Amino acid sequence: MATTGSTSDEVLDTDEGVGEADSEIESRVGWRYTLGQVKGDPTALAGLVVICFMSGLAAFATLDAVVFDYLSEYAVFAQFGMRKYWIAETFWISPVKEPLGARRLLPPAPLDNAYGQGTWDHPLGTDDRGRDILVRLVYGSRIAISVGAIATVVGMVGGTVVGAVAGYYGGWVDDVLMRAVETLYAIPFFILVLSFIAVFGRNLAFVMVGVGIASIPTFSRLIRSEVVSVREEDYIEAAEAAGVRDRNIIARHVIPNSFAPVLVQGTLQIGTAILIVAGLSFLGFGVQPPTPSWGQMLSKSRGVMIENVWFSIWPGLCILVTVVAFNMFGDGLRDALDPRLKN
Amino acid sequence: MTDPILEVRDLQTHFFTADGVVRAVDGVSFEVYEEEIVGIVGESGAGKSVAAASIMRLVEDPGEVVGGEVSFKGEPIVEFEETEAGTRRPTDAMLSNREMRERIRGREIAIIFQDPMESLNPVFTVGGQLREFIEINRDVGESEAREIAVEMLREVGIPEPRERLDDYPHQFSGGMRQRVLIAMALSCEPSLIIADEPTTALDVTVEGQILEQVADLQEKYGTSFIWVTHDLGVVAEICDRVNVMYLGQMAEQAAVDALFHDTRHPYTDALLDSLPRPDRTVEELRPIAGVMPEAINPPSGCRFHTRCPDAREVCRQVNPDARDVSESDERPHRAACLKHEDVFHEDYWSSPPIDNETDSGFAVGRTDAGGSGDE
Amino acid sequence: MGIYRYTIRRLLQAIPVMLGVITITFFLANAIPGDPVQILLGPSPSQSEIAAIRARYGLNQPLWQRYINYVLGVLQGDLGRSIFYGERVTAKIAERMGPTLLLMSSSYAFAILTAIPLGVISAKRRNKPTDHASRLVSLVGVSTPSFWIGLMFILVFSFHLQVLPSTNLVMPWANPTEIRSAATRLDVLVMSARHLVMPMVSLGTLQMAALTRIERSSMLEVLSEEYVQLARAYGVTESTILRKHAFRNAQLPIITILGLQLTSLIGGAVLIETVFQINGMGKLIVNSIFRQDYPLIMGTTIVFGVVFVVGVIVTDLSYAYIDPRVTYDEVD
Amino acid sequence: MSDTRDPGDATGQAGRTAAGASAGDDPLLRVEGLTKLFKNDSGFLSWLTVDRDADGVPVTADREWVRAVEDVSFEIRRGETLGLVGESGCGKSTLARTLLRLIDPTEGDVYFEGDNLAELSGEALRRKRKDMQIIFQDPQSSLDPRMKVGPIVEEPMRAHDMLDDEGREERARELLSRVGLDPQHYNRHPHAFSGGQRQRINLARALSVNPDFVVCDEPTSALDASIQAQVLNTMRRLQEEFGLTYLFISHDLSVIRHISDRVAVMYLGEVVELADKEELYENPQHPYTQALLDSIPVPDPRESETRGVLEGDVPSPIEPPSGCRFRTRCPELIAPAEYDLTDAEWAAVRAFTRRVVRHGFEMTTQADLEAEFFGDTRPGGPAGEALDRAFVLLERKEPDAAADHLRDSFIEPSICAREQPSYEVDPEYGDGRHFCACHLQRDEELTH
Repeated sequence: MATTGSTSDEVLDTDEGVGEADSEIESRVGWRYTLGQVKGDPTALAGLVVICFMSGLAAFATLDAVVFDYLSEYAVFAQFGMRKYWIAETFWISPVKEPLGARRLLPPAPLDNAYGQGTWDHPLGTDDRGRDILVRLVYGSRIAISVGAIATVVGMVGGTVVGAVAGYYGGWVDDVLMRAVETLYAIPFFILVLSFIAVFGRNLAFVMVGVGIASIPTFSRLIRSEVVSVREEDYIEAAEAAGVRDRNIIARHVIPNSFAPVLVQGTLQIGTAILIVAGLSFLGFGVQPPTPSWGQMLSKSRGVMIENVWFSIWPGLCILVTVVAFNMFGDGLRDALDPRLKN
Repeated sequence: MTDPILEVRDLQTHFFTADGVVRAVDGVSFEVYEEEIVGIVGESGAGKSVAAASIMRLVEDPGEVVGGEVSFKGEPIVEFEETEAGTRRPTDAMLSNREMRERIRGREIAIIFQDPMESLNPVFTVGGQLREFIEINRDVGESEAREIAVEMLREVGIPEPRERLDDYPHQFSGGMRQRVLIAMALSCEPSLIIADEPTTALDVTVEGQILEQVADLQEKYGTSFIWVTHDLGVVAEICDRVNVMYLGQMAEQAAVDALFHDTRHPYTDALLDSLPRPDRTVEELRPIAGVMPEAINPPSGCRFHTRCPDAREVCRQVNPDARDVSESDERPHRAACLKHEDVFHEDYWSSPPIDNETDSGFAVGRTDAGGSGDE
Repeated sequence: MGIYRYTIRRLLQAIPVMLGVITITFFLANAIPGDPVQILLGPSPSQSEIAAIRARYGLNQPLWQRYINYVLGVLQGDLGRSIFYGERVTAKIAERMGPTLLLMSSSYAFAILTAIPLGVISAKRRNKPTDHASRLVSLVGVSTPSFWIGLMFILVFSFHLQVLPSTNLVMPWANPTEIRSAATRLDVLVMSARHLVMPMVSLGTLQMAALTRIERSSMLEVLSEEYVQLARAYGVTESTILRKHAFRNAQLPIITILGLQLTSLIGGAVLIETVFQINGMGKLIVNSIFRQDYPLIMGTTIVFGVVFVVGVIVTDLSYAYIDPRVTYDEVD
Repeated sequence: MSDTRDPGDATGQAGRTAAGASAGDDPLLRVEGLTKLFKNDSGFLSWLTVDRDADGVPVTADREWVRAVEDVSFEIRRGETLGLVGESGCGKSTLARTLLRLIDPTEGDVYFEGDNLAELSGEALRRKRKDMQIIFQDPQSSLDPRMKVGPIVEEPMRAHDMLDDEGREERARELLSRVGLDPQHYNRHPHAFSGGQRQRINLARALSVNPDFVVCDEPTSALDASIQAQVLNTMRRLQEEFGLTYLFISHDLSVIRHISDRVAVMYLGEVVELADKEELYENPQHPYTQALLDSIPVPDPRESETRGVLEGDVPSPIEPPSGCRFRTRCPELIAPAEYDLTDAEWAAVRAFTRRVVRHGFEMTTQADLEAEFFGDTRPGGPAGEALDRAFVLLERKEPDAAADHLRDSFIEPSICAREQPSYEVDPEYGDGRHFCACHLQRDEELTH
C-alpha cells in the first residue's frame, strides 16, 4: 500500500495532488496501521525481533544484577539468599568473579589454541581473567540497551520540550532557544560527552545523561521543524479560528501530528547511543570493572588480541547486531510513517 | 481531408499497484491533424495527463502502456501484436527507446508541463537549459543555439531576452517561466506540442496573456497542439477540436463549437451545466451527482452510468465506445452514449431509467481501503 | 550574485556561536570537581606552594574575572597553560593537530570517493542486486563501531598477515632524515600511506555508509523531478541526465550532511587515535580528562568547536556556490 | 471615501453608510483602514543563524516590509455574501485572516457586532470567535488527520462549552446530515472522504457553534467543477437555513459572480473596486476589473475573445508603485496634465516608453524608432522636447538613462503616480454604492 499508493495516484493527473496527500494522511493515522506496515516489512520485523531478544536479555540481567542487589538489603529477601547475580551464580557462572583455577583465554568450544582446548562449559571461551565470555556478554547487554534507551529518552524529552516550545511560540523564544541549541551543537557530540564526563565523573549515570544532553540538539531541531510545519497546517488555524485554547491545540493537534519523526529518530538514536557508549567504555569511561559491558570487554581484549582473537570478536558482533537491529527497525518505522521518504 | 499527423488507437495505460491494476487510460482513440489545437479535457482522475505522457512513452513506473497503437507521421510509437500465448508484446516495428529519443522526443513532439516552477532545473541558467535542448534537437552549435534561444524568448514576450539568458529559473515569475517553457518547445521546431495543463498554475490575467500568445505563435509556426486541461473555458478559447475524457475513456469528441452548442454526451452536458459563468449570472447550478469512481474499480457498463442523469438499465451492461453520431453532412462528432440508439443499436429507450440522486454528497462514499483520489 | 556578502554574513553568524562554545566550555571545565593544584603538586603541598600555583594560573581570582580573562585570552589566541605539561595549550595543540587533521581529511576523502559512486549506482539500479548489496553495506557500515573495525584490521593485517603497521603514524611531510628506513621523500610518502590506510578506512566507513544512503535517496528523489522528466521528453540521453541534470542537484543534501557529519567524524577520530596509538588531538583530550588538566580540556574542546564551525561554513559556501537560490536575495 | 478612513469618525461614517446603502440596517462587520505589513525576514536574530536543515535554503534578506494589505475599508451587511476576488498574492487571504484576528493587524479597525476586534485580546477574543468562523481552501490540510469526524465537528463546541458530551454528539450528527453527509460517518477518519466531502465536514465544523459570519477562503478552488457545484449549492442552502453572512474569497470570477451579492476586487493589497454584483460585472469601471473580466476564458466558443490585455507582472508588494498601485500595468494611464497630448500621441509615447524601459529592442537609429512608434503622431511642445532628450540618450547608448528620463517626464507627473485614487461612481445597475479606485473617475465622482 505504502509502496504504491502515492505513485499510482500522482499519475492520475490529480490537479490538487490528492493522491500524494492522501497516502500521507493515511500513513499518519493510527498506530495499528503503522504496526501493520511494519509487520509487512521483513527487514523491520527482523530488527524488531532482535531488539526484543536483546531487551529480554537486558531485562533479565537487570533483574539479576540490579533489582536483586537492591532488594537484598531488605532482610525479607536476604533470608532467601537473594544477592547480586543470584540467578547467574546459582544456575550458571558468575559474570564478575574470577573462578578459582580458571583457565584464561580459552577459545570457543570446539577450537584449540595455545591456551588449550575449548569446552562446552564455556561455549564462547573465557576472557583474560578466566571468566566466561558468554555470561559476560549477556550481562553486558544490560548496559548497552539501558544506556542507549535512557540516554535517548533524556535527549528525546529534553529535545521535544525545547523544540516544541521554540517551534510553537516562534519569535524571540524560538531565537533564544535555537541559538542555545546551535551552540551546543557546535561542540562535536563525542567531545561534549567527554567534557561532561570530565566534569561529573566517569560513572554510568553521568555517561547516560551526558549522551542524552548531547543529543538534545538533534531532537529539538527535528521537532521544531516538524512543529513549524504542522503549525502551518490549516487545521491548526481552523482550531484557532474556532476559539480552541492554545494548550488544547498543542496537546490535541500539534504534538500528536509532529511526533512521528521523533519516534523514528529516537529508534535510530538508540543505535547511535549504543555505539557512543561502547566507544566511551572502550576509552575507559562509563561502567567500571568488574561490571561487564561490551565496550569495556573490547578494551580489555586489545592486550591479548594475538593470543585470543575470539575475545575481541564476540563483543563487537554483539554491538553490530544490536545496532543493525535498531537501524533496520527505525528505517522500517520511517517507511511506515512517511512513505514519501521510502525509496 | 489530409492524414492526421498523430493517430492514437485504443490506447491502454495501466498502473500496476499493490492494490491492483489502475486502468488510468483504458482504450482511448483520437487523432491530431496538422496545424490544429486539439483539447483533451476532463476532471481529476480522468486519465488525460497519462494519455498525454503515453504518446511520448514517458509513463513512469509502475505505469505501463499495455495496448493500443500510437503512430506519428506513419511511425509506430506504440504498436502491439498478439503472441501465440495470447499475450501482447510490442511489435518489432515499434520505435526503440533510442529511436524515440533521437527522432521523436523534442524533435517532433515537445511537451510543456503544468508546473513551470518544477519543470526547470534550479541549478542551471535558463539559457543553458534552452541551449542544450536546441543543440540536441536542431543539430546546431552552441552559438547558433544561443541565438535561436534569444530569438524565441523575444518571440514569447520576455523582455531583455539576451540578458535574461544568464538568469536562473527562480529569478523569473511563474508566467515568465511558463513562457520560457513554451519558447523551449517552439525552438526545437517540433510538429506537435503537448501542453499538459500549462496555464492551470497561473493567474487569470497571465493565463490570458499566454493563451493569446500561443494562439499567435501557433498560427505563425503552424505547430499542432494537444492541449490538456480541466478548464472548459480554456478549451472554448483555444481549441479547434475537443476530446472529453471520463475515467480513462473517451466520452465525446467533436469540433469545439459542436461540443458546446450541439452536445451529444450527457457527461459533457452535465459538466457544462455545473459551471458558474463569468459572463452571466447563473442562479442555480446543476451539479453532477456523486463523485468520480476509482479507476482501480470502475463501474460496469458505461463508466458514467453511476452519475448520469440519463442512465438506464442497459448502461449498466454495455460499455459504449465513442462512435460517430453526426448527421452525414457534418464533421465527425463522436459520442460514447447508448442513447444514440440508431448508432449503437442497444435498446436504450425501452430500458428502465436508473435514478441517480442529484445534489447529494454522501451517496457515493469511499471504501475504507481506498487509497486513490476519487474526484 | 551576493556570494561575497553571503560569506561575510556566514562568518559573522559564527561569532556568537563560538562565544557560546567558549562560555559553555569554560563553565563546564570550572565545574570539574577535584583541585587541579593537588593533581599538579601531589599530596600535602605547603600552603605557600599552593598559593603560588594558584596565582600563577589565576585561580585566586573570582570566577567571572577568570571568565573574562579567558575570553579575552582566547580572542588573542591564548588558551592558557597546560597544568600537566606546563606548556602553552596552543603549542601543545599545534603539535597534535597535524595527525588528527590528516586522519580526518583522508577519511572524508575515502568516504566521499566511495559513497558517491555507490549511491549513484544504487539509485540507478534501484531494487536490483547491486542496490541491495550497496544498501546492506551501508546498513552494516552505519552500525559497526569504528574502533572495532580498527581492532579487526589490526588483527588481520598487522598480526596475522603482517602487511600493515598498526602504530606510529608517519606524517607525509616528515623529514626523511629523521625517519629510520626511509631515504627519500617517496619512501616517507609510501610509509605514511601504509600507516594511514587502516585508520583511514576504519574511521571513514561510518561516513561512507551514511553518505551512501543519502546519496542514494537524494539521487532517487532528483530522478523523479519534473525537470528530469522534461529533459527526457526533449531527447536527452539517460547518461547525460544522470551526469548532468540530476547529479548536481543530488549533491546538495550531501554537502549539507558533510558539514554536520564532521561531528561524528571528530568523535570517531578520538577513538581511532586510541586504537592506532596516534598522537593527535583525540588522545590529547582523553588523556587530559584522565589528568584533569582543565586548560587543556577547554583548549581542545574549543579547537574542535572551531573545526566543526569552520567545516559547516565551508559546506554552506559550497552549497551556495552550487545552488544559485541561496544567495539570490543577497544584495551586492 | 478617503474621509471615512478616519477611525475617530466612526459614528459619522455609520450614518453616511446608512444613507448611501441599505437603509437603517447596521452592517454586521465594518472594516476601516485595515493594514497588515509583514516583516520580510525570519526574526530579529535571524542573521545569527547556523541553521543547516537539509532542505532549507538559509536565505535572509535585509529587513523590509511586505505591504500585504493596506488601508482597506468596507462593510458587510447581515445576511449577504460579499465576494472578494483577486489574483494570487493580492492579499485577499491575509485580509481574511487579519479580519478574524488570526493575524494581528498593523493598523485599522474591524467592528463586528459592536466590538472592535482589532482591540480585543485573550479570553474576550476567544469568546468572540464563536460568532465568526472560517473555511479553508485545502480540503486535505484543514482536517486533523488523526481525529475522527465527530470530534472534529465537536471541537469548536467544546472550546465554547456548548452542550454536554451527548448533546454535542447529537448536534454533530445532525450537522453532518444537514451538510449532506451520512451521520453514520461520525466515527470515520477524514482520509476516508473525498475533497468535496471534506469541505462539507469543514462546513459542519464551522456551523457547529452557530456563527453569524463565515469567511470562506477559496473553499471550492481545489475541487473539480462538478463537485464545486455541489458544494456551492450546499453553501447557499446553509446560508438560508442558518441565516449566515459570508465573506467569500476566490480567484475565480465565475464562482464569485454566482455566489455573491456584492463584490470587492483586490489588487496588490488594496481594494480597487467594490459594487453590487450586477453593477460590477456589467458596468466595471476600474481598468483592472475590466482586464480581469476580459481575461477570463468563457466556456463558450462563440463568446470567446480573450485578450491578454495586461502587460508584465504584478509588482513586488515590498515596494508598491506610488499613487495608484495598478498604474504600472494599466492600459489607461492618464497623461500628465502639463502636456497637451491627443489620445493617439499619448498612446505612442507610452508604447515607446514601455519598450525603452523594458529594453525590448535592439538599438536602432532615431529615425527608425520615430517611424516605428510615432509616424505622424509625434507630439510637439514640452512633450516633444522630453522625447528629443530620450532619443539623444539612446543615441549615446545609455538606455537606462533614457528609461529614467522617460519615466520622470511622462509617468511620474501623471496623476496616477502622484495621488491615491478613491472615488464613488453612479451605479447603472441597482442602487448600491459603487466604489472605484481609479483616477479616470475623478470628473464623474458623485457629489454628496
